[in-house]
Amino acid sequence: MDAAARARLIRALAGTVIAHADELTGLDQAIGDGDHGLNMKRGFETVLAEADTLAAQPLPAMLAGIGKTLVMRVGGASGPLYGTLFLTLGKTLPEESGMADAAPALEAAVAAVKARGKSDAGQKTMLDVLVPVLEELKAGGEGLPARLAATAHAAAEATVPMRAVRGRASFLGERSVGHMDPGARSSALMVEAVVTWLEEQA
Amino acid sequence: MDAAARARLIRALAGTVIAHADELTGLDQAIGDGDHGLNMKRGFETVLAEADTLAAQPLPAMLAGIGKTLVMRVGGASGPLYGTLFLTLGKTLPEESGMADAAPALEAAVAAVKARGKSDAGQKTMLDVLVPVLEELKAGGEGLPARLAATAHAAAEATVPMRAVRGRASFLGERSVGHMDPGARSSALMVEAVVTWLEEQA
Amino acid sequence: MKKLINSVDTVLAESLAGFTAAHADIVAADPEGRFVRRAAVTPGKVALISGGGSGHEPLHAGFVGRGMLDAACPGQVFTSPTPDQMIAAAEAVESGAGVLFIVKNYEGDVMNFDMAREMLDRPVATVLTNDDVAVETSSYSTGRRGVAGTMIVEKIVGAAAEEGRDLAALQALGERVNGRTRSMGVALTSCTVPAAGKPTFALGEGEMEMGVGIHGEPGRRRVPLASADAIAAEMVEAVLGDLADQASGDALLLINGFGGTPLMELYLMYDAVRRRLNGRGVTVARSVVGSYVTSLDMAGCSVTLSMLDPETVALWDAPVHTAALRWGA
Amino acid sequence: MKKLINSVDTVLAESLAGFTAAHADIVAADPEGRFVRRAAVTPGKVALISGGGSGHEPLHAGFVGRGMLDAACPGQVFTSPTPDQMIAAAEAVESGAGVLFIVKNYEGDVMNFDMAREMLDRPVATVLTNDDVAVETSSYSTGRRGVAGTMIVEKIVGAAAEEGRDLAALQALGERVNGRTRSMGVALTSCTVPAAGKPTFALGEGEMEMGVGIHGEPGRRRVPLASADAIAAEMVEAVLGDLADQASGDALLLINGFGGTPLMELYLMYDAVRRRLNGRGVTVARSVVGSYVTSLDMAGCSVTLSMLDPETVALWDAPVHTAALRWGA
Ligand SMILES: Nc1ncnc2c1ncn2[C@@H]1O[C@H](COP(=O)(O)OP(=O)(O)O)[C@@H](O)[C@H]1O
Ligand SMILES: Nc1ncnc2c1ncn2[C@@H]1O[C@H](COP(=O)(O)OP(=O)(O)O)[C@@H](O)[C@H]1O
Ligand SMILES: [Mg+2]
Ligand SMILES: [Mg+2]
Ligand SMILES: [Mg+2]
Ligand SMILES: [Mg+2]
Repeated sequence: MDAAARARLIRALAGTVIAHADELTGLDQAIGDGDHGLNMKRGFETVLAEADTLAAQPLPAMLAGIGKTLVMRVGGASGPLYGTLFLTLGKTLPEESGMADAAPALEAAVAAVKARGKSDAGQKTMLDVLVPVLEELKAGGEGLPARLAATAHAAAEATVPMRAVRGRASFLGERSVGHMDPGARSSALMVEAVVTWLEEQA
Repeated sequence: MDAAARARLIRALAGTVIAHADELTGLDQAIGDGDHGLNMKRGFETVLAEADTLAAQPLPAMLAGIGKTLVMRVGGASGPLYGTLFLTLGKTLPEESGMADAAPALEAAVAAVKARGKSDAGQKTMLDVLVPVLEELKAGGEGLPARLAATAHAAAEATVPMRAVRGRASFLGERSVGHMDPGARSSALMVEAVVTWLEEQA
Repeated sequence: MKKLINSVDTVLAESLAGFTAAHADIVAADPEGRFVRRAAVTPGKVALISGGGSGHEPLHAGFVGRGMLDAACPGQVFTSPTPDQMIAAAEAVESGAGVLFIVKNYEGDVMNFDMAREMLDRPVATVLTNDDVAVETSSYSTGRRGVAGTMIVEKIVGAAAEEGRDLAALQALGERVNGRTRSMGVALTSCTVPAAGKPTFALGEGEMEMGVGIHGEPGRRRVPLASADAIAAEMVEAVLGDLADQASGDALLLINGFGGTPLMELYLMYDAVRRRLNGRGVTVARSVVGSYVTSLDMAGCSVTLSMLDPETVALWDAPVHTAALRWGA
Repeated sequence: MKKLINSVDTVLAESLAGFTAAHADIVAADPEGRFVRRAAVTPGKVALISGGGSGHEPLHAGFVGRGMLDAACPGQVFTSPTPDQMIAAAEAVESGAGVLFIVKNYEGDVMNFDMAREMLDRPVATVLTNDDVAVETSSYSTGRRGVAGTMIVEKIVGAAAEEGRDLAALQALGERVNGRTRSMGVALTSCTVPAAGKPTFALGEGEMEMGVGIHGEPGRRRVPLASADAIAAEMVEAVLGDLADQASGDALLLINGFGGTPLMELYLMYDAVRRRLNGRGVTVARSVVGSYVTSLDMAGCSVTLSMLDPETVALWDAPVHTAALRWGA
């Protein structure tokens, strides 16, 4: 994977988040404080501005760099969580990594998110997408990329009937039911972006 | 004139003001601060509550009593002005008064209002009703009561095209044109009430 | 109308009851609700009494206390108080040195305070405040409205009264401060008088009222909503233009919210006004940002510039202990 | 959206610039806008640092100064600050005795302050405030929100820090005060986040949101607009019920406006709450009425009761000199 490919990955991630910022904010207005899209956009705009510098580094360093930028720019709950996700991916992936390294790295990253958020799947958060995606990745096999994207979107949809136990939506109790979790949606969008990028690589 | 007649006069005055309070407030919302009806209603409700005590006194003392109550209860610009009007009427009328005493008493009262308000006719205020009514009264002659009422209402109407020079409406400059002055309207209503009462006396 | 009230008839009494209970260390209430006075009278000092329609809180009751007013007479919402209120207040707090009335220039207030003065058997002088430049004086004989600058007059004259100055000196000082103070306001929304139940005026979603008064009286013109910088520019030019030659040297800059405007926006306006004042020969020596002379729930703000000299700076800085302004005490 | 702003991207920076210029005698700004700090550091004292999303002004920057915070880190509107801000603030004001973070209990704030603590090479302790009783804790593991009571924790712990107490003692004190403090809010209108451009939630003309959070988060239930007395009753019962056995003796009563509520209504609510507290074994020993922990332009208020003891009363009364709270200094 060369710098150009890595830059395309950054653009794919940032592009989908920025393009869906209003939608994410709208979801957060329904059951949160209405800033998820704004937060994520602010962070990924900085990532985008630094895209070439970031992409000049090997993949692990680039991911850690994205994580650091997200921690320092996003704020809110999603900043430390996505920051931790990318930072841990970067720290865990070996310098020369292949598809086989993806599952252990994501496993470590998802564990770090759980620790940071004192949370787990089933609480109507981004983990309700990240955890099933990790399971699918670990399962491996035929047509994995497409299955990952499908899993991510189905998992985000599946947060709609959930009652929130973590995040601001938890203040709503029963009233959190019936809305998609904004962080689940942004996770699904990013998974899809990575998958599309992966397929374009091949 | 007996106490019952005097009490009817009080009820006629208070009744018309209270019945038109919303209208007066509406006029004041257009070119003032939207309280003229509320102010006048507050004052005349107190006058009404004291009607029997007030009417037990001779006419001059009763009018002065009304004036004092208005001063102490109405507030705003109209309180001191209408208060001064009634106080001066009361002070000027002789103990045993007839129709002939009306014009000099009103003349003194209107002069006192002018002095209190540092104002005169032509400035889009209650004086644009009080002054023409005084002139008509001084003219005397046939069908005076009906002419007084007609003059009062026409004079109130005539404030519509005026530009305010006194009162809150003056802050509006040109924008005060096209609205009836609330104090002119309340004056016309009171003149009409007195006229109707007078006619019922006869 | 959405308000935290029980009934429109009891708003004033309940709000006053809350105010006097919350600040019982500073103020005491007249049992009949005619005035709010300092908890303790300072003998031999000129008594400063202000008042006006309610709905401008914390003005005036919030400025009763050491270093500022001795008593305040609250009228009904946006309606001047009646003479019996000022008379009762004067009788409660005057202690031989006379009474100074500080009155915002509205005909209702002026006439009611005048009647009180005529009825009072004590030495009384009056300072009229008329700092609002929004409406030109030339063509209207009513004169300018007294708005947010009133607070500055009350603070500076209050400090001088505390020093023991006499009635004539305080009146002259009040007139001097008022003469160097100019304000202009803008409204983004109307206010709603509780008893009226609906907004006093209607502004479209994209409109503002430039030069609005503190009762929601219309101002210079209704114009499309502009940026903070453009609003600041118009206000600063109006105020500086009117101060004319006086606009030089140290000044107090007050950004006053009208009741429905968050502090975040007031500080932003302060920044915009200061940038606009740059290089204009005026030094912002003292600053106040907050909602002090309000118009019920109206959104918007006013800008006040009051030119200072060493004497008035010292009086501004002197200790004050009221519900709404407090320092050095 | 009607706001006094230039552009949604510059609201925060311009408002902060105005704040620090208006209060240059008390605070100094980080040139990069990451924090607001006291103009002068007190060596040897534990550094108190708070922060959180903006839009709650005067919280937190308005509480920086002698007797209260050493620094405040403003995040974007309603978004917690990022760890670099707390790290930079700590480096600017910590002087050997360690840092106490005072953090409102929102996951975003908690996680960002936690990351800062992990990255800082200094002794750091944290006090979490979670005074909002509106949402029951039992079934949700996020726990309660920190709201207006945060100001009381900052004041009391700030006074104790000024006395030279150590980090562990201050943390324990903060937790004790927080543990005796309960709040509940009600909204009559939504707030509008500048960047969103439209109200966060929609309330009908006759509706209110009982138990609202300070970001316009929904509360217990959306109900028809009620009288001040009925609102006060529900809030007082919720607060007293939750304080349970602690609700006895002296208390500080804070009626806090959310930004769009006039003082007149806040004092009226104070009166309603006090009447409701009558005969309930709680003595209102200290009172604060004003808009201190706001939610942009939201109309509504919160009621906070914080139980006091001789030590915390004395710390509450100790001198404070900040932009938003000042006495004895
Ligand atoms: N404790 C947590 N663990 C995992 N995810 C969380 C947690 N708290 C919040 N989130 C996620 O963060 C999202 C909200 O992010 P954002 O709106 O940017 O932050 P904030 O809630 O501070 O405003 C939620 O939709 C949820 O997916
Ligand atoms: N200087 C004045 N001279 C005569 N009438 C006046 C004067 N000022 C005001 N008015 C009258 O008072 C009316 C307004 O009364 P009101 O609304 O009760 O008082 P305010 O203007 O103080 O709110 C005006 O419509 C006008 O007729
Ligand atoms: Mg959010
Ligand atoms: Mg009026
Ligand atoms: Mg009026
Ligand atoms: Mg947020």
